[in-house]
Amino acid sequence: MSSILLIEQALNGLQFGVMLFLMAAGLTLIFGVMGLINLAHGSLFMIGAFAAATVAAATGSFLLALAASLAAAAVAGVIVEVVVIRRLYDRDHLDQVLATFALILIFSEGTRWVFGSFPLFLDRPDWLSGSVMLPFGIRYSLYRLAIILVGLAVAAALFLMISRTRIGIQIRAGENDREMIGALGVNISLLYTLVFALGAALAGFAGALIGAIQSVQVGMGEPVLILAFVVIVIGGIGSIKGAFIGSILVGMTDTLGRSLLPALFGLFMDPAAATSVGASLASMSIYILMAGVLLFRPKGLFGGT
Amino acid sequence: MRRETILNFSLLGLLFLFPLWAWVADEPFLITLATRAVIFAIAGVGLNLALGFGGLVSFGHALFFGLGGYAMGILAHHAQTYVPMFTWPFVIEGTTSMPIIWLTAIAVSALVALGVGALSLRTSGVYFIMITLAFAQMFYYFAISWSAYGGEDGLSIYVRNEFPGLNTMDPIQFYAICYVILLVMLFFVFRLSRSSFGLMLGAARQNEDRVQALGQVPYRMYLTAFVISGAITGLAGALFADLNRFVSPVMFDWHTSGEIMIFVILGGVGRVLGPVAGAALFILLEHSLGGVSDYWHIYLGAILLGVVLFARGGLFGLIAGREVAHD
Amino acid sequence: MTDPVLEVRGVSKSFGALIASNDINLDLYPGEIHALIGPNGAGKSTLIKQISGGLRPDSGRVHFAGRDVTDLSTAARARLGMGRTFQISSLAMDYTVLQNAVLGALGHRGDVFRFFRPAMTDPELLDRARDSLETVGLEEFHAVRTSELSHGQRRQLEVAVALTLSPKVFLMDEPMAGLGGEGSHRLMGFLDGLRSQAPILLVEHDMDAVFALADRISVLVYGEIIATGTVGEIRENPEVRSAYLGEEDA
Amino acid sequence: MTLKSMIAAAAFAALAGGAQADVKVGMITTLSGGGAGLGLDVRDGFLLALKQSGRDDIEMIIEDDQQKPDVAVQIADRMIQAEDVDVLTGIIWSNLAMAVVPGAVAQGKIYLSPNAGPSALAGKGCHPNYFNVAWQNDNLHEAAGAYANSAGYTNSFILAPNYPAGQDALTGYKRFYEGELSGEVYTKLGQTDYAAEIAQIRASGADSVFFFLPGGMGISFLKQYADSGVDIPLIGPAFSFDQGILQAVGDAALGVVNTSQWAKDLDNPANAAFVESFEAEYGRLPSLYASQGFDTGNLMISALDKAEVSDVEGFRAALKAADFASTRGDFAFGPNNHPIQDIYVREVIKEGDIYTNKTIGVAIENHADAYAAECGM
Repeated sequence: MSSILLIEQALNGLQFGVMLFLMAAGLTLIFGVMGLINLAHGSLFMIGAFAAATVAAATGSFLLALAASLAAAAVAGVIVEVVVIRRLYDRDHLDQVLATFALILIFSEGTRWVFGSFPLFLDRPDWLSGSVMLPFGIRYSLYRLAIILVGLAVAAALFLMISRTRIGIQIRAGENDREMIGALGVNISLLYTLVFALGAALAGFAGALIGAIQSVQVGMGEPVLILAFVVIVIGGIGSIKGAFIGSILVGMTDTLGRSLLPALFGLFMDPAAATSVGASLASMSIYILMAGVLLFRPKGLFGGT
Repeated sequence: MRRETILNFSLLGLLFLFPLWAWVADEPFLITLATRAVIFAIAGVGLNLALGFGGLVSFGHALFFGLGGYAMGILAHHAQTYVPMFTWPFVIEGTTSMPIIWLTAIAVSALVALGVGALSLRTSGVYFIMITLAFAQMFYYFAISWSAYGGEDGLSIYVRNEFPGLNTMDPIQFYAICYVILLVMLFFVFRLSRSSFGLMLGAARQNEDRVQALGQVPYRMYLTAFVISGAITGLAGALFADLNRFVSPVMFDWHTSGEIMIFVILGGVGRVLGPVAGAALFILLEHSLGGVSDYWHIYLGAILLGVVLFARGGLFGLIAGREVAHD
Repeated sequence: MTDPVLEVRGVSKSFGALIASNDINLDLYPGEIHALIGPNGAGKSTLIKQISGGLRPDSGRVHFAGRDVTDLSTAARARLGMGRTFQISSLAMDYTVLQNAVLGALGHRGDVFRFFRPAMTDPELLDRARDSLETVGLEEFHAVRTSELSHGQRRQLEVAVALTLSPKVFLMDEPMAGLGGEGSHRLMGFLDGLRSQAPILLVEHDMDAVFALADRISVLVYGEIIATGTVGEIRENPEVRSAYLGEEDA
Repeated sequence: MTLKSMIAAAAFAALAGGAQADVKVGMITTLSGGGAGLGLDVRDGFLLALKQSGRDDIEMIIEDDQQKPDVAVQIADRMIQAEDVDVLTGIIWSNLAMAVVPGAVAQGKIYLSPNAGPSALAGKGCHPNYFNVAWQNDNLHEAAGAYANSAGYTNSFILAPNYPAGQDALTGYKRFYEGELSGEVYTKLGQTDYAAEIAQIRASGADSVFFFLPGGMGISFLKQYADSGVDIPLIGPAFSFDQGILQAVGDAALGVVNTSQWAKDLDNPANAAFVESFEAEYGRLPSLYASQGFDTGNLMISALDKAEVSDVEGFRAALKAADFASTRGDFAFGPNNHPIQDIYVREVIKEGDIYTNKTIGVAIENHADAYAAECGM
């Protein structure tokens, strides 16, 4: 494999990772602050994509579509938080898993009820189509490059928000000691709703960005959800930094695994078998990575001791 | 008699009488439906041991359900095609004998549960939930791409396996087998919950420090419970595959894990017969809601949500009240 | 003179810049009650955890019943005969009083991996459990769910569970905490008799109780033992008075 | 047993009041979840055929299999045991067909497949009661291979998901394709990101790309492929260019060549009437799956016109004759009850605002499947 292809694959892995981060950041924030495990996070991803597709079809503007995805997912997040999630904070994880599993059923089938059973159309805007030349003669999709940059910008903004702003201080306080923020006079209920809405908006935003180069369909959030869980478990639940490192690790492992493993097996097996075995192993690679990390650090890379 | 005891016996009585009635009324499909409920109940009884008694929230029990299914599928497949499974270092032939298949399913599931549990139990809480999910996904993707045994298409066996002295293709006889197995498993779990091990496992769930101060190691208690739990769910998987005469990677899917969990919670966590009530209720819901609307998942979701939010303790909690400490 | 049952030799432990235990030496002889006192944050709980196995010391060794147990787990030390009661009640709250006591008897007998025979009808376990409940005076509450017990009753039950283990030593972390006057008094009377069964390392805030019960007292301040001696010696020790009792009197 | 038969007799006497339809048809198809679009089209096509026949003696029982094999088996059991249907049909997915069909035909039911055609049921597992009205799974891929030859491609890059249908797809393509392979890749089933594969394609120097990625996977791949700027021509089976999903792919699909046994613009009277009436009835353009459902319905009706369904031999012979006006033009069954038919080459175009396919030629004429010889029927 040529080095140019390898660099391109690494970029692809980075892009995949950055996208996963948008999902994982919300999940990990929600867990860190509220102690809630939210399986319905994938549904918010889906809602973002559907909102974007609808608005894009009506207005033709990609930026409006992105704004709609943020808004729709945040609103859905607020509604879900107020109606359901709020009652789950002091429950055990089992109740949370089950209730949010029920939410997935409702969201998925409800979306199908409203939008029908066929995938929707959502495309990248013309001004982001085509590819660009990067140094060393690497040709790369402009849209994917944009996703990487936007994702990194969002990550940076999140770090800044958490380390510098008032709400960030409250979030950090909430992660350390839930009773303390009450004592500080913070409106906990409002803070929780805000954090949930923020997480939801990030997921919806990711859904819209990815929806433009994927199929916008019911159930699109589930594979991403499971990957995002793998990410935050690897990174350490509750840690934004962990979510970032975990995302990049998972993105790289998955992408490079898919492209390198079959070639690797090809060195000592016949090509058809190598393709199949390599692909099988590649599809399991991130789970193996996760098991490996937990073996040595049962609380993830940045999950404390 | 306590209300929970009454509920227990009515449930078992219902599961005895209903198929009998269906048989008399010549409604074989209702028997099949009841068989499904009973098999799901066995899977739930298995999970309940880890989840209810040990407090281990496994989101990966589909792994054992699937392993049991594939134990059956692979053995029967080899028996039907007359191709031995191994020829080296010694010959292992397939089989269509249910008891042998069950033992294999139990052994394989227990072995995998030992490995998976040994790793997963190093973690706890959400990490445990997620790592068990991840292990099940690993097997799911493996099963999909394992073309020797059908991959995603799964494996069909055309006739049910054999049980000495019974015609397993007759719905009521196959039901009888499953029902008896359910009773045996319930009895076993009932005794276990009251045994030395059960008492200490429950203590570990409530307070690990206490168990350590008594000279016991919670990890070992958990691992043992996880292995037994996996083995029972594996047995249910073998029965389920025999019911459908078919096995596929869907049995490994994470939705399956979720469903087994639903049986346990719908019925009542930590009650010996909770999963039985839960599975029966689930089948009933699936069957009646499916006719209402194409979008019946919405209603199923809403009902589930209602149970979690407002009816803690599931069906048992609703009817029999808070669990009474037993001695 | 007989050998000590429990010896702590040069144990140190720090958390970052905070030195929780600094070269601590402590021993416990058969038949005695050795009290460990000190102001809040002096490192008493940290020391108890290092003795019982919950924390590993950075340096130093712990010897128990004639062997070095520094590398053993909590469970292994418990099996060797370290009976422990916790500062915050550490019982199986959903179980009845009797079940908790039977749990202790089961831990003592050690055959936990039995899956079929009901534990709560095993006469050997029941006898042992009932005996210890009787000793602490909880027998009439045997069928009550532990979460429904009063605070003092839970402390009694903690002691009862420790008793079922027939330990070689008792490590008791503030057994009097939260007890009313009568409760403390009753427990004191009981502990007084207990020392003949096995020596007690007693961590306690209640000075009256300590001075009434203890054969020897060690005073822990900022992770260091500043004095060890009989009740009289400690009362007279000027260092202790200034560091500890002075504050207490004020 | 006497008690049972007495009570049963009483129950039957009570139930037998209502008039019974002459023919009962059980349709098991996917009506909920992500794959529901295909099931809905098959159902609607089938029902349209029934409606146009004007027969009122056919009772339809339609159930949703949720795309789960165990649910499909459960429904099949009910239809066979409780409803006593005469004919079963409707299954979309190969894995569900493998779960249901062998048991159903073994119990003496007729099964008409409107979509899935796993090789096991075409070869060793063939059965006189099993009729496939769509294609054997390999057919469209084989046609794609044949097309690649005729288009002069000599260096193909091929990819499919790592599961049996995907492996069959690549095997099918290679069976007819005569050139070199510059790469062969299996992707994860349900994969949504193809950046890594597209990078490999770009680097491979291939002159053509054959891909089989059904459902959402195909949409994702096509959009990302168009976005990447790689301009190696694509060939695929019709599944990723179906009327239902083309609108979701949009411009990214324009000009892509795909193989299909049916197209909206096939020039025969049955097809013209079908397209028009389907659009009138349901307000959308028919898809490949709708045409298959429609043909399945018409095949069944043609056989019912000739023979009673209770006359198993006669009914099977009538089915085998395939004496109906297929939307694909000529249609006949081979020895293993699988179709012998022309497979066309289509190209994706835009008609007004609607993306659709235009027939540009024939890939293979009178194509039969590769497994017929293994069938011992």
